[in-house]
Amino acid sequence: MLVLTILLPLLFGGLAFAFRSNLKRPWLLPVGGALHLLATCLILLGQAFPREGAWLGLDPLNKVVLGFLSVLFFLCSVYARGYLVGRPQQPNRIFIAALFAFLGMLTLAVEAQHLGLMWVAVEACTLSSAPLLYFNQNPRSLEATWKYLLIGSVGIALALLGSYFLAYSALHGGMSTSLFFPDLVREAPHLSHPWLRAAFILLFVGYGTKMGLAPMHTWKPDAYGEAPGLVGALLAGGLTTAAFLAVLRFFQICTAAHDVAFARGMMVTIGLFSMAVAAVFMVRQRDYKRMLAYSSVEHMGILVLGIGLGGLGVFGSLLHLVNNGLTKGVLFLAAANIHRAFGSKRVEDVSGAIRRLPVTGALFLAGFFAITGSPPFGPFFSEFTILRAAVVGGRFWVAGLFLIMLFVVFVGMSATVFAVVQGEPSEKAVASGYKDTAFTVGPIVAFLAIVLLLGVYVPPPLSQALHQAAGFIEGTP
Amino acid sequence: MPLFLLGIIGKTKAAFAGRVGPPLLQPTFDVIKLLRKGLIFSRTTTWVFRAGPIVSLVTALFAATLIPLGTHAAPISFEGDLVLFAYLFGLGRFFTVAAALDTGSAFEGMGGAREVTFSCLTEPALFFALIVLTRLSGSLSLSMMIGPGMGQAWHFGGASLVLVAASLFIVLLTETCRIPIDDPTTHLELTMIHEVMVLDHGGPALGIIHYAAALKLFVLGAVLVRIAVPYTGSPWASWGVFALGMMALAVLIGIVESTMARLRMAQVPILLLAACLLSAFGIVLVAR
Amino acid sequence: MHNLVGPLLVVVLLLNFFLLGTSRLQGVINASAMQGVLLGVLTLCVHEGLNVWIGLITLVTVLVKGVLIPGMLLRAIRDAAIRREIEPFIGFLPCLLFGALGTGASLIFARTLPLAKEHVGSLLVPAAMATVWTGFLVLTTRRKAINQVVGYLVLENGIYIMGLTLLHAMPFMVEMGVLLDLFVGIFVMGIILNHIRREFSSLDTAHLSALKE
Amino acid sequence: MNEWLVMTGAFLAAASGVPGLWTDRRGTRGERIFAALMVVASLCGLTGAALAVARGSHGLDLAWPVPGGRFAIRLDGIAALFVIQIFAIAGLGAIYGLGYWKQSEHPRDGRKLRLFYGLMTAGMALLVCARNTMLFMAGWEIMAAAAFLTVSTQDEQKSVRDVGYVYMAATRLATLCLFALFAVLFASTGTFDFAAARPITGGAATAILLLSIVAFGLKAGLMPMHVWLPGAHASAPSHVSALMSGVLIKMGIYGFVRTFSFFPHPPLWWGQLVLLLGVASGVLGVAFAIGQHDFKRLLAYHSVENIGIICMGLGVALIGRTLGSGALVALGLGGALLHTWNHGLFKGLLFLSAGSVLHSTGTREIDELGGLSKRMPWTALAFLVGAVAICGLPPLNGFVSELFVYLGLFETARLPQSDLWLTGALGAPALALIGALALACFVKAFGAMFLGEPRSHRTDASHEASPWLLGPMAILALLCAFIGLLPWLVTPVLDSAVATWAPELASSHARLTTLAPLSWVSFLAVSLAMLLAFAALMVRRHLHQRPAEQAGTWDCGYVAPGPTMQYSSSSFAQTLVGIFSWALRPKVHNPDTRGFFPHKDAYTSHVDDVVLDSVLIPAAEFGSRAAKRMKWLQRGSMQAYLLYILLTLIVLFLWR
Repeated sequence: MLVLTILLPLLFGGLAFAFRSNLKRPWLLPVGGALHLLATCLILLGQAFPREGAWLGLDPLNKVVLGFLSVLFFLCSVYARGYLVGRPQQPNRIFIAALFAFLGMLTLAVEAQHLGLMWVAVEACTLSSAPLLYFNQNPRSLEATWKYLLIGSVGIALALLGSYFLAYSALHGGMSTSLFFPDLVREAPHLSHPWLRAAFILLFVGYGTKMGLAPMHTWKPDAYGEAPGLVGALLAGGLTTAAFLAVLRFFQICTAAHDVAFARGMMVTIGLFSMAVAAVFMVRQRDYKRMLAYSSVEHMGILVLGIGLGGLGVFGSLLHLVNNGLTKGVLFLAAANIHRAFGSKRVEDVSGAIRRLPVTGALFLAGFFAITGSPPFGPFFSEFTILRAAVVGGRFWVAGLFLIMLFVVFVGMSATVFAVVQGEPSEKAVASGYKDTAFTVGPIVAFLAIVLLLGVYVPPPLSQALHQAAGFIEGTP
Repeated sequence: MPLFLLGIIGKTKAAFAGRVGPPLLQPTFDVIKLLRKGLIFSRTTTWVFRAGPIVSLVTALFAATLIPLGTHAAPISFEGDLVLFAYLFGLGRFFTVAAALDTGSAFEGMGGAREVTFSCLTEPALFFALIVLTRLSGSLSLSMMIGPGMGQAWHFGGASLVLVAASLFIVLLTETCRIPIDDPTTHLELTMIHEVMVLDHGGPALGIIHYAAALKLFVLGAVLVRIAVPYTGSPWASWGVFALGMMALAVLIGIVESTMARLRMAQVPILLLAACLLSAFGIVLVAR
Repeated sequence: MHNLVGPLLVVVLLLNFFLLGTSRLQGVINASAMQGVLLGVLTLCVHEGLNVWIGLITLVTVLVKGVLIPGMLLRAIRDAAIRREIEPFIGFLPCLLFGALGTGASLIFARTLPLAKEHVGSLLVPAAMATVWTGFLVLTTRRKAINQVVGYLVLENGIYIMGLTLLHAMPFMVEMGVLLDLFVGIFVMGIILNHIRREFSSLDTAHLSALKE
Repeated sequence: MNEWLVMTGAFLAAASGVPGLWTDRRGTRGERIFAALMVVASLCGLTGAALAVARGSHGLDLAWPVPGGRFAIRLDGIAALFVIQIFAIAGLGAIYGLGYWKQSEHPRDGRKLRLFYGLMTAGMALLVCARNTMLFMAGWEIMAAAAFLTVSTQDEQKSVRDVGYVYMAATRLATLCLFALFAVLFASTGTFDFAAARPITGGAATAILLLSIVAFGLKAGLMPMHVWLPGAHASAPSHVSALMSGVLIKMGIYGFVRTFSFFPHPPLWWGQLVLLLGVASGVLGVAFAIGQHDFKRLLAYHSVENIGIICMGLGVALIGRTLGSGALVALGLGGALLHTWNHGLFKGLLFLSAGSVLHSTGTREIDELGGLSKRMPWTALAFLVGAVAICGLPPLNGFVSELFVYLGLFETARLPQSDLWLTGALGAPALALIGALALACFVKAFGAMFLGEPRSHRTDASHEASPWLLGPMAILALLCAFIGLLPWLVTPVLDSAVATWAPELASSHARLTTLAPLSWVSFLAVSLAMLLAFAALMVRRHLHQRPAEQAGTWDCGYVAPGPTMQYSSSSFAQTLVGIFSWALRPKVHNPDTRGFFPHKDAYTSHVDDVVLDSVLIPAAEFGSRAAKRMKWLQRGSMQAYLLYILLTLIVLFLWR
């Protein structure tokens, strides 16, 4: 059953090549996404749990992530159909095929229970997303793709080295060197600690590069800035999530090995540092898509910060994983619509979005309030939970810095967002042909609806699953 | 009685000038004469202009009912009437100045501006004084504060009471527009405060205003006299003492008016600040 | 056969220095190719007792690292008609110095890590470190995009050496997956390089700094 | 039951703007529906609150499956008091909006405005009733965001955008301080429930005090943190200004009251600190107000002043709670709460009448107006009532609440501890100063706007406002008079609120009804009013018998008197601005007009907001410049990027 969720997208990717018409082909996306979502739901309801040594398998952790990713991709695919139909002149065969390949590899990375297999999958994600970035085929997107690819590959290479270190620590522990996660967690106390620490550092930096933690975030603004909005949404919500999942797995091993203090320290530091860098670069940011990229950096920082704080923070961080991903969906897709209507992503040329595109503009504004942690949107609760974890844990300096960063980010981000949303649109923008359609707006509304729902009502099954996942990571089920 | 005080002041000034001066009841005659005259209004004005004199008179009357004459408690007295006492004058001021502005004349606007500006400094001084009295008498009612208890008050905080009396005297001079703050008898509009505000009032309106002003002088004077002359004997004797005290006050004002020159407007705030500081210092003395 | 490991690794290290020192792109690529071949041989030497899988891994390694990728890169520079690297950001001599320092450091660092008994005294771990370090140096100092691909390649080589220490641990298909990914990765890079050459008619990274704050 | 009523009101208010979104752009149906729904909502809310006051409230506690959330609602004395205020002003404002912000006149932003007006009301109602911090935060932020969107209704004007931005930044700072506050509260009590806040002491208590002062002070516009207030109140549509100044900033006061209620034994310096903040806010607020030329900004600064008075009352109450003196608590808190009501009423009244002036003349410049009382007498009367009330003069409501605060201050002056009573002793004169300054300011405003002769042609087209505008004003004016004349009718509400605030003192029979001379005040107020009315009648009859002759104003023999010769608002305020120039830093242009033929020139003085324009904006500029300097880190060179990764690795390895 699990294999299905991986093969299905690949199959559709093949179909994309078979299709001739550039206009009909996009229909594949919603269909494929829906089927994937369906399969996922069946699996999650069926509660398939891993057999010993299975290459693929579900555990409390990736169960949550899988469901989230499937929803994310489905909504993005619906949007993608509207987007691609809106740009008929642009050939989209490779694009669609790559999207499906990306989905397949992402699912593999999430479901993989083996160290090496997961690495292979994540690397494959990176490669399959390269054509997505290059969709616009102009020099800028070319440069972005090149940077994304090289930095990402270096990071992933470091992750590979880390995996080898981990394997070696197992080898040195002199035990059966199976690299399946359940075994590693079980045998963790016997791992050799020096190797383990070295491995964690390498893995944290490596997968951190894919997550886009500062200072390994440098590819992010370029990539998100130049890629189509839905690709931004998929990377910010999907690829980063997969990488974060990887980090979590190794964190889990460290916890099981009772050698986690150093990892926590690193995560708190890097987390705060990422927030600080994001804050600095969001002040006076004139390009609203790059601004979103930095916001993504900030929230990756919040995620690892929550994990580093431990206890309540882990739960908060997992909740934030979902909230952030969905809210990013709202922002990136809305930004894409605005970009289409105004033909520019510079604040100087864009104003009065809410007058030019009432629905999209309103959604963009709402998404902004959501991502900056305004109640009653979902992200508020996750961020507040993380803050609580800091205060309850007596980490007042962390809490204070956290709040200061949030304030600076808000001040910086709001200036840009308000400049985009308020005011009078230019004649050029009014003249431009783009209009909101059900396909380009519906998914955004759905995203926002979910985010709002998570703010006013977290379904008990979900919160239960999150608690399980948190316990699973902390080794206290 | 209030207008009689004005008469005394006039007499004193005349005496200093070596003149016989008008009879003691002259101000009263003036008011009566004015009341008989007909009204005249500026075309610019509205009902606010007519309301000015009335409100100032009514408020002054109310304030008068809160004042103990000698050891006799005031007709109306309750815990906290001192606030009402102060704010009634505020109400009067509001409408007097509004009426002045209603004429749209530059002079009267100027007068109003000066009036409210200086009152901003007299009010704190007044309340500093009231705080001292509260502290000494342990009461929030004028009749208690400056009533029978004054004797012990002098016994406890004589020094601060002296300061309070001094500052209240300045307040009195300001509120009633006397030299050295204001010159009620000048004819140069630019140097007036109160008089210039009522330039456009004539006939009965003017009479009412004169009477209200005199009443204000009387009321404030009464407070001051009670503080300065804390005689607590038999009611009737104290009444007499009080009356004498009032006359003495009038004489004193007359002396000040005839011996001092009017201050430059710019210097007035400094004088009033001094009054505030005096009574504030009074507080410090009591606090010790 | 096992006693060949040491000398071979020494050769790998020397190749690192050559990579850092030389300016001719062809030489750089050839050196990386030779490293690839050496790695293949190393695989045989490290693993005592031949079996078909090891043979296959060796073959693929030599093929990918020693023939395919270098061939691609050579074609790339022939199309781009560039011969040599212009002066790197910090100059060749400092590069060499840093490389030497790094190699020394990695020897020391490897000491701090407890080794399994079969690797005690073996050069594998330090060599891996040193090669990774070299890869990083090339990546961060060279100006030509193609050179950065080579740097990445060297980085991978270092990691491969590390991988040799747990030839038994790593299942066969993962090894293959790794190699495949590496190959596809470089392949995609090659495609991008090709686009870059057409867009900017040069492979100098100076052209690739339009996106910035 | 009554909770349900209030929640229904909140829901209706939130939904009131929604139907309008689908109605015709120029049609009137949308606004009619909105006003109707808002009125119904207000009635629901008011009845609910009234029932709660009468019969008490046993609360509502439903599960709310979000982390730490419970849907816990309780209408205790304090909450009910604020709910009444919210719904009263909001409902009247909605009616006023029918005439003031017609959809036909504002087709672009009318719907937006109404939608968020309703949401703001709902948010406030929610946060006041909430007994769970999460619920409180939800209400708080809904209110804040909706307020931002209403303030920036006319976002096509840059000035409005800037104002909105400042407001949003300020309110976000407040929200983040609330995050911290509630986190600390959770850490020290282990619950998110307000009711179950067990005594907090030590560092946590101090932290909570300081955080609440920043958070709620920002919302309430306490002096150093008032920066957002003048601009926002000035640029918002007037009924929104009325709602914000009358109610929204009171949410900060509510926050103070609620937070302080957690502490049965606050340290003495808490009360003194709050009192001093109140004094500073009051004096400086009114001082800034005197310097203004824009009458809406002037009113806004008076909000700062009145918040100061309220905080003085709170300070007295805190001191009283420290000393366990029920009288002080009752007088201080009662005064503070009654003044929140009164300020809501008369400031609402003032903003509404100011709005109708703005609506008919199209200018906010005081010195362009004049003589309006002839063209719009009812508006003038409304403004006059508001002005007398806000100066705290009898016989209107302002006097009553200020009397309570005065009594509280004098009570402290009566206390034996000589070190303690000084605070109160200094408070009373400060309050007197505030009162006198307010009087000066409002005489100036009323006189310059409504009296005298028109100063410009702005007033030519002016006309009396429509009944939609006058109706709400009339109701507010009547309420002002009502509380002023019959205060003993509202004191039970205050007493119940005081009892909820300090339950441990509820036994000590300190009731406002017994502490304050309400019967006397009421008697005197009524008789004063009647006497004035009587005198007015007399005058009328006298004029009837002997009609007064008309003449020109006495011009001292000047040949060509003209309207421009009138005392302008800036010249009226000149001396006072001079006295306070140490704080106001006015920009004065005083031309030198000596010589025989001086050139044409004018005296002007402008008072900008010192804190915002001289402190915060430069600081922000500096910060953004520093950030700009950091940006060279991301200058597009791949090699540098890879170097960052390498360095990170090295650092982490060394750290290990």
